Amino acid sequence: MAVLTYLEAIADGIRHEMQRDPSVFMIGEDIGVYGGAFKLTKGFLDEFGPQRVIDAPISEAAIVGASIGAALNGMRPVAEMQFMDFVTNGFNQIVTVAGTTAYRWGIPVPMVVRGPSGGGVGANPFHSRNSENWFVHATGVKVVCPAFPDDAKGLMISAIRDQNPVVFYEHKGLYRKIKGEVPEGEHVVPFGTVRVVREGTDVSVIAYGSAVHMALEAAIELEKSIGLSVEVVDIRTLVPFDEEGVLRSVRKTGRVVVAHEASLTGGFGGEIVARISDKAFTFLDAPVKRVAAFDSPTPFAPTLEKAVLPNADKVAEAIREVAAF
Amino acid sequence: MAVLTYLEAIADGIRHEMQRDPSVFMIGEDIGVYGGAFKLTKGFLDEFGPQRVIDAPISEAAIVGASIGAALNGMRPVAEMQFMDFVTNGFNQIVTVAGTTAYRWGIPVPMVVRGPSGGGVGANPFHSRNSENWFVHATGVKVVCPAFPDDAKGLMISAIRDQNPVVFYEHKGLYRKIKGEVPEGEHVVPFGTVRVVREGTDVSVIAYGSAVHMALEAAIELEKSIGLSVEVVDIRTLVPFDEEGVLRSVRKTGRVVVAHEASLTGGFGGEIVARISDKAFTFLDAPVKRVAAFDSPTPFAPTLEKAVLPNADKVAEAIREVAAF
Amino acid sequence: MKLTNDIRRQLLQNMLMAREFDNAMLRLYRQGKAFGGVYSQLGNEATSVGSAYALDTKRDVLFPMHRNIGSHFVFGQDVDTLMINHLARQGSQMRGTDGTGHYADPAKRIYGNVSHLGAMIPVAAGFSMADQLRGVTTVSMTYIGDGGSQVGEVHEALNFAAVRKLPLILIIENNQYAYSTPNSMEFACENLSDRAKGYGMAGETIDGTDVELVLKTCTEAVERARRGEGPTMVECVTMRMRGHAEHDDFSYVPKVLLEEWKRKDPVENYISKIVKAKIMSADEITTLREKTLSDMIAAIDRTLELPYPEAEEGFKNVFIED
Amino acid sequence: MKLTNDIRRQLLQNMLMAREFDNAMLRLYRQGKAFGGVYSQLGNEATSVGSAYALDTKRDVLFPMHRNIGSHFVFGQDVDTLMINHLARQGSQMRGTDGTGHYADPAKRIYGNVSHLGAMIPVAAGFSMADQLRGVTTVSMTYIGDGGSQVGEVHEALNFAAVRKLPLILIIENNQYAYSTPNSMEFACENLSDRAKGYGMAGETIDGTDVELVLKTCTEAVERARRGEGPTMVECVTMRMRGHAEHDDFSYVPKVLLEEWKRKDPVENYISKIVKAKIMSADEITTLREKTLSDMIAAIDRTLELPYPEAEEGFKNVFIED
Ligand SMILES: Cc1ncc(C[n+]2csc(CCOP(=O)(O)OP(=O)(O)O)c2C)c(N)n1
Ligand SMILES: Cc1ncc(C[n+]2csc(CCOP(=O)(O)OP(=O)(O)O)c2C)c(N)n1
Ligand SMILES: [Mg+2]
Ligand SMILES: [Mg+2]
Repeated sequence: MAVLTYLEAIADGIRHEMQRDPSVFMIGEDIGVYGGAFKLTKGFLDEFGPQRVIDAPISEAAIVGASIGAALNGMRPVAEMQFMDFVTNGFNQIVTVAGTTAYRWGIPVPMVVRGPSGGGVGANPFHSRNSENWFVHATGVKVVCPAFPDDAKGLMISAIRDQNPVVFYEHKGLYRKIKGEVPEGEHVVPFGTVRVVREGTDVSVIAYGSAVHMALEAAIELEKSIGLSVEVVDIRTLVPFDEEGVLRSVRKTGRVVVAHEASLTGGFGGEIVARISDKAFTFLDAPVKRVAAFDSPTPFAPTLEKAVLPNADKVAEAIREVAAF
Repeated sequence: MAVLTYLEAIADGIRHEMQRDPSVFMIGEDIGVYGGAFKLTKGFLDEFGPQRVIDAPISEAAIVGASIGAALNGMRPVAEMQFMDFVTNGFNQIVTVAGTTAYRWGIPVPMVVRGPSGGGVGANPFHSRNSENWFVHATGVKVVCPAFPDDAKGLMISAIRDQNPVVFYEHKGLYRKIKGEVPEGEHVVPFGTVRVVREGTDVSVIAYGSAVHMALEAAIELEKSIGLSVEVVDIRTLVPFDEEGVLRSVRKTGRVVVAHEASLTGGFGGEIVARISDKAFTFLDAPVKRVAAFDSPTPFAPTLEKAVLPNADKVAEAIREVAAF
Repeated sequence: MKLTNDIRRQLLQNMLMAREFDNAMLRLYRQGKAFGGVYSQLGNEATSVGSAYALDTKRDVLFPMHRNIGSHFVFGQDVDTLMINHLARQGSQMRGTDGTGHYADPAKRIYGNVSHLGAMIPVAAGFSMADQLRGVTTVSMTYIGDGGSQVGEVHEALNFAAVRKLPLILIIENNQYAYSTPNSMEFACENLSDRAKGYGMAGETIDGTDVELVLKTCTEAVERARRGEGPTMVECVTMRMRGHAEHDDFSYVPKVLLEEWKRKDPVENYISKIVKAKIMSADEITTLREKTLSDMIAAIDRTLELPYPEAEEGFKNVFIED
Repeated sequence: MKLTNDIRRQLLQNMLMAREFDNAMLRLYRQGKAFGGVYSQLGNEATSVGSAYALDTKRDVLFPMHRNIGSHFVFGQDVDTLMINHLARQGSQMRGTDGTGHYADPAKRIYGNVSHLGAMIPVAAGFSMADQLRGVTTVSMTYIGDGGSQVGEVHEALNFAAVRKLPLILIIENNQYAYSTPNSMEFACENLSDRAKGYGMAGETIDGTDVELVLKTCTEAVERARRGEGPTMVECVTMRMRGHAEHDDFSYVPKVLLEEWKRKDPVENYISKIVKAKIMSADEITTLREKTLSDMIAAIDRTLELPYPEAEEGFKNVFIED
């Protein structure tokens, strides 16, 4: 197995599918000659040609809409939002058209909308948003937020093979920071199963995306400092959601922290808590705490950004709190 | 006090503000000569003239964007989405521009985006959406979902006077169905306070919009049939959220159902449950149950629509469940 | 395409079907049996029929809008299927999840609209693009109104199609009103087809009540598309002869305007032409017309006897799982 | 507006400020001290300065984009304020919540952009509309690129402005590239100003490296707007002489193209003209230039000494409560 960055692993997953299946193509802004704003598609144009690596005009609605049309006509488009923030311009296409087509027509719309999301890298309010719960709440759209290179590859392959529209959130802060062993060639990670990335018995942290790394850091810290055994569950896919996988951990520890980088209010964390508090009520020994960003845009200056976003310390604090309850 | 329909009460609130404050104007599609798709603005053009009741081209992004610009320049626009579903076309303007301006610039953007939402009237998937939680999770946007005529008027007046962008969800199913006494003239209902619409001691139902009426119907039914005392709390404004108002009821009853018409997963119900389960954990005698629409678009045929949407029976069933726990 | 008398008869027949579909739906509405909107396309028959007729129904693909009943018929949609879909009864291809003209029938190469105006134009472009990537030319024809033309997605889609030289044909149905909003409050250009140049595509404004002219213009557009010369915009000028939907009394439309346009009735005028040219006799046409209406009504009656789809359909197919 | 030598000197001075702002930022970038993007506007000085100069800075309002540093200077923005905002230091009008050119300074009648291309055009239109409703004519000037022009909101805003005859001026900065994407892959029309007719507005394509021509054309647009004749679109043809931002080596741009455009350098050419016309001497200009650059660097140095805003600012002002 090769050690790849999170970014390389995603590229590897897409490349694998493009080699395997001629109906897969990419479309986005500056993904061809330039290789993408983060160079994720570097070399793709040379390998697959301009018919399969399509540089589109700056038109997110057209990019998503044309992908839907191509999907209706038997292709499997992978559309890039240069930053996930710009998905707001293609929002109507995803929620109104893509998300309702299976239900209304019974016709598959196999397509992926992917791109870099998230903050912590000193971008600005328009290059840092974590908007996954918008699509969770859209109905008819699958939502994926990988945290590790192997998952990123395996979930990307599943996303491309899925018969439904998938919004695939890559975290730009993980792109080059997170490396890991990634199986070469075929590597499918099915949707809808959590990954217990660290076993533990005292407290469960349920997280996804960048928050999984915050949770791991906190878990290691707390084990060292106070001997706490923290289980970290990476839910990986928000839609479909592996409720049983989460409950399994909750039943074991009885104490839970839910963490995500997206802002708190109206986020997916609430959904997770609601499921836990409905289905594992009698197992809970403490209130479920959430750790998430403050309810504001993601600010630009590093001082503010650090204050507003969640991090390992904040997760650790919440873990201590539920452990002490 | 006059008895007005929910629709008349909203119109009354807007009219009151337009009479009082020359900086208030309306903009939307077919709101002038035609008086709006639901005739909510009937008579407005005659009373206020075409400079204050602006018929715009079919351009939700331009309508919202121009409203933002006018708000930056001292006006208080009230923008209509002919159906709230079409807010997806103005989505970027609301979340990217309106919702971030106070934070970034410290300049007020006093504007209201309003329109008919919700299902149950045999419309179709594109004329029935309940999308309030998208804006709850946008940050920087207030979100209002009135259930009664007096609140609808009083909250509309508060919305227009607010210094911030407000998305105001009117429920089209309530427009003519719900009547009630509405104070004439000045009537301000402040944001951020729940309304206990029925006192009770056994179970609390926390709801908003059309679900408040489902809850009331269920409460009356259950009192009659099994003598259960159900408290119904109408949260009225999702942002700002009166957490303490909700917790007060929860601490009293210890048993809670959360209800909304929007689809379940990723909805605001999760947020409510998360707050309750964090802040009132020790008061809970039963798991919190949610009642909401099935996670699908709202279907067209009455058989399907009825099955998919929540109703009083489904709320009653959930109440029985938590009462029996 | 040479205009034979056989083609002329087919054009007329399709227009009559569109017209009588309208009459049948109106009757239903008046009986209080229709739900959802009843969107008349009175006055629009020549535009729908003439445009769709320019396509090859076996190779090309249709993305109709809410007033394009005529186009469905040209693409061979049968009346019962259409009615069942429209009224969301058991057997609907949408299983009750949606109704009116929102259905898709891939076998007939018809992909219906969503309510959000303009949203299907990029989708139509993408459908053609898929075949373009395969080296096949599939013309997509779609429609937008004088009002819907202002939606941002229309712009993105047209520019996209022009850059990629997609075989997309956009018929702009300028029927003077968008709900209650007249042209003068929707746009400030002279003709909506003035926008074609700004995309680098062909564009023309024509009389949308003249079915043969519509057919001719669209045939040229199809030929251009097949030659790989990209998209075309055809603005068909017509008049919406009834309210936006049947609940609308359209009192905002000046009576004189309606009278003026009544003289340009696409169906009546074409009948006169056909009769004058002795292609069909007035009697033959009357018979055809009556039969068409009674077929429509019979289909409605059959449809109304069908129950709505089972409630459980509402819980299926949010996702397609294989 | 009669072009006096005084005006010419001011045009040059503002262009030099824009140019040296760039040079100063570049230096900063190379020192690894800049964060966020550094978007050079090299080659764009004449467009920014000439366009903004056509406005009345006391009455009109500016909605600049990411390469319009020159416009800020024309509107009297001082270098320190700009730098502090740009680099998000304490004292920034945005309190660290945002940076680069995203600030607003209502006293100076400048409202900055958001990253989402095209999103501020409807906002600029609405700003003018508010005054139009009050019976006052406030011209809004805003900008978009050859790439950003394809965004749907641009279409909606322009149509809206044309219908309501709003005094909006849109400068299309066609600098040949949108990030790595050349004009040929962004649009298929000849000139982007070909779109003006489709909105029923005035439009022109001009050499965007000629500051006096830009000023003249925009002055006419302002006059038209003040006469109540509605919006204008001015396409200024220039070249983006550096990468999209400084991390971009722009190897996708053919070297010959850069050489060709180097000959059209708006600043150097204007200097030659000014010197030739004996309005200023070469020495005077060199002195001015050096002073401008050193002022910029001094402002940067002062700014870099400032701390970032306090963390607690991040928790304020999500809403404005009165
Ligand atoms: C994006 C969007 N905004 C608003 C509406 C509501 N609406 C439905 S039809 C209509 C008028 C359409 O006018 P036009 O495009 O001219 O078509 P016509 O009905 O005249 O054929 C409006 C405003 C919509 N369906 N979609
Ligand atoms: C809606 C949207 N999509 C994508 C981007 C990412 N992006 C930022 S600048 C840029 C290129 C802009 O090109 P152009 O409009 O020509 O302006 P220029 O930078 O050349 O001046 C892109 C694609 C964005 N900011 N907004
Ligand atoms: Mg129309
Ligand atoms: Mg450019």
